[in-house]
Amino acid sequence: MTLIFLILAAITIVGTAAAMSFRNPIHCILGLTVGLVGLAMLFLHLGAQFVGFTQIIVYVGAVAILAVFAIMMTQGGRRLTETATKPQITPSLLVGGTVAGAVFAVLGWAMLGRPSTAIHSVQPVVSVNQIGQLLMHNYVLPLEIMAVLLTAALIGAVILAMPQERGKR
Amino acid sequence: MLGVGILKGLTETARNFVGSYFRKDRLTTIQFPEERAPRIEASRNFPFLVYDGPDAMAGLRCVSCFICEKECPPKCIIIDKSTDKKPDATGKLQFYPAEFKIDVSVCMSCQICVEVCPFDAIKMDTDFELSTQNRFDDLLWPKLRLAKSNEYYHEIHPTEAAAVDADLAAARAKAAPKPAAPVAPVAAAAAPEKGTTA
Amino acid sequence: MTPDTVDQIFVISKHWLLGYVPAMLQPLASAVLSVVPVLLAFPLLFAITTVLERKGLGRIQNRYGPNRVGPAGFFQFAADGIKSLTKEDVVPRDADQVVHFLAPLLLVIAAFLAYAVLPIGRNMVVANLDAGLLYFFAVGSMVELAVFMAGWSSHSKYSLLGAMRAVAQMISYEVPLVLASIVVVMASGSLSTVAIVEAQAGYTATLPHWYVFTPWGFAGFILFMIAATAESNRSPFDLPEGESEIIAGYYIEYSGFKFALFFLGEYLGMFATSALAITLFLGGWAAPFSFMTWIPSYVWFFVKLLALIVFFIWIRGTLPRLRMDQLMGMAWKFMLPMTLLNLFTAAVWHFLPNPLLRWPVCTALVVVPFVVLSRSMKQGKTLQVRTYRYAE
Amino acid sequence: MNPLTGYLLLSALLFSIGLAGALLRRNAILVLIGIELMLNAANLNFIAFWRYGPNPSALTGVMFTIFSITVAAAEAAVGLGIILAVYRHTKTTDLNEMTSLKG
Repeated sequence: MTLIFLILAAITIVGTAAAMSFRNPIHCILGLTVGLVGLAMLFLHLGAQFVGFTQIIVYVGAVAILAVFAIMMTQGGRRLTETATKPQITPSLLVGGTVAGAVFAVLGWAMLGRPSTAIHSVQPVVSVNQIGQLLMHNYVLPLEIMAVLLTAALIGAVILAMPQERGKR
Repeated sequence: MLGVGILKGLTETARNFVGSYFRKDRLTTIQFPEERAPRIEASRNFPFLVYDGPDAMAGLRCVSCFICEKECPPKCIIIDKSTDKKPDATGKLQFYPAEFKIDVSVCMSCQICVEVCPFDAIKMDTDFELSTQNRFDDLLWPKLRLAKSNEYYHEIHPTEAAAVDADLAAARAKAAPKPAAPVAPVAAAAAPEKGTTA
Repeated sequence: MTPDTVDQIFVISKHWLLGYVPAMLQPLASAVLSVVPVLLAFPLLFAITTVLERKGLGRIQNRYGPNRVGPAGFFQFAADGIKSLTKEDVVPRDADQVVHFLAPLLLVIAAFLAYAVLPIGRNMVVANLDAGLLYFFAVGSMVELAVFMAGWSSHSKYSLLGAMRAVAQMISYEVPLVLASIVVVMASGSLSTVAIVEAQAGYTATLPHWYVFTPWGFAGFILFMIAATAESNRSPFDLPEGESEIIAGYYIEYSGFKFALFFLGEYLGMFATSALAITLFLGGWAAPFSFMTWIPSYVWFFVKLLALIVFFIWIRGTLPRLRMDQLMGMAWKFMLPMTLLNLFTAAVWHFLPNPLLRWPVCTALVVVPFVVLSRSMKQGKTLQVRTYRYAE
Repeated sequence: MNPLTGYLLLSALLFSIGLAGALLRRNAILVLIGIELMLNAANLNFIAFWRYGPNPSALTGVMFTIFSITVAAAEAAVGLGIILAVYRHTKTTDLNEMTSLKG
């Protein structure tokens, strides 16, 4: 529980909470970016350099931009999409909040109730080289499956988003 | 093949770059405040009022007929007609402008006032350095500032000015032999004097 | 002073200065002493580049360029800087104030962050990260977000169009940019920029072992530079700020110092990608000939950087702006296949140890696809002298 | 409280925020973002367990996270593609208004 952890955790929580509570979807995406950059910093703080940078590339460079493009393509210039009225407590808000709170309570109770015993406190040194070796030897099958998945996702996304030809239906 | 055109273009620009340091004739830029481009006769900018003779206010050709004020598309000309009359360029007694103002900030130099003027009193200038520091008073030019001599007109547009002078002389010759009314002696007295100066 | 001392003078002076700092503050002081020179040197380079660019473009177009402030107009950047600092900062009424304010800051910060992993000289790098190249691209991807923020928050159609164009262009060209640099990672076996420079050390008969002097390295360098031009939104890929269509693109609603910050961020991004190109393909801070190693390493770095900047200016003065479909076609139909084939070529180079065999094979592997691709891109297009009906 | 518990709590909180967003938001894109957040919470767990676990040299947590990020990216691409396709039919991204299955 260092100071750095607390700061980064605060950035992450504030960013993601903002992402889920702002009314303007673009603001939500920007908040999400802050939260995910905080998360990437946490990864770096934990010693996982490669994962941290990959997180930034994938989420800030790709997913956030993709989401922004999707918002611009679906809502165009309209700024406020969800009700512009003041937020009010509706049954759905209560139910959703309760479910989320309950999940958090259960998870927290499980963690605090059973403190983990084996704590490895030395920062492990991990080089990109090691990750590459593992990817090419132990994890070569998952890697190939990922490659197939990504190709399938690429083709699938293109086909889904492609405008259907006129007269086909 | 892709890239050949790019290489050609690169050599061309490189030739320009190096050439501009060695051959002065490549650089066509005129360093404005120090150097000036030669004056072109056909160039036109803001209008001015032509006067004959030594006295600018007495020799104004304008008779304040209001045609230019009416025709001006942006309505930037303001004329006050005089109450008395004085002889004009051809010797006829006419009104003269008590005040004649043009708003520089509104004028678009369209030359319509010049086209419509039947007295050859308003002509286009070539001066383009009209900027001032006061946007109200300094941009509303009064008669005194608008008036420029016929000599100046000859200097900036020699061909056109010569044609105008020939027309005026013809008009004067037509007006002079008519021994009409009591105004005739005054007109006759004024005409030769004007003719010598013009 | 020996050449070695001159080469290491900044490193030595940093250690000398650190000696006066109490031990507790040493890490902090070390970071500050590494970062501050970078924060000073590259904005200065930006200032010089703006003057160089304007003068160079002027000469290319047979003009003088700026020649009033200082000797031969060299202090024009000071005049420009003072002007932009003292100008009124206009924020549109409808703009999203917070995002509008943050966008230029994020752009400049992201541009500066990229310099952390670039080795400026021998032992002169702010942070030698194990995943340095990945870090560079991660930071570079934040620029896209800043550009989008600027365009969206201005609430103007021109800035939004410019931002959308810029983001689409940057995403499309990031793929060939990364793929073109991966060949170097394959050859050097490391993502660390310092290790990549070290892998190119050494000379064979005065000629260096730079990656640009291999078929795949040369092709990779050209592809990298094309992608870098597009990434930094420079002519001929300056559609996001195409003056004739969308005035100034995503930063049209910015004025005064924020506009200057955008300018700074854009040029810093260009320097950073150029510096990365130097690191990856041109041997970093190494001297081009073995008998010139006595010249300090950082001098070589900046000489190479200036050479690339001059090349960028030259290209800008030469080529007209592309159309949007040409831009995207270039990225996906030419750059992507070429970079992928280049990966294959680099692998072939690695597995063919015989130099007599690998030179012709790899050259053919680069040249033949290039010819085929450029033929296919030209197919169906008849190029002829254009005739004008009205303007003549 | 040891450092691991802190990370696990943070991860649980992130998961709950993502869950709440996915349950409460009506914009389909933001629901997708909520799901991404839940995936990220899992990633944080993987990394924290790898760092404080008994055998960090095996890099299992790191590997899982890398694959998980890849899957999340693919999921986001396909998800947003689906949202765009749905938007083309219904002209809305509001989940409350998407009431019919027919295109």
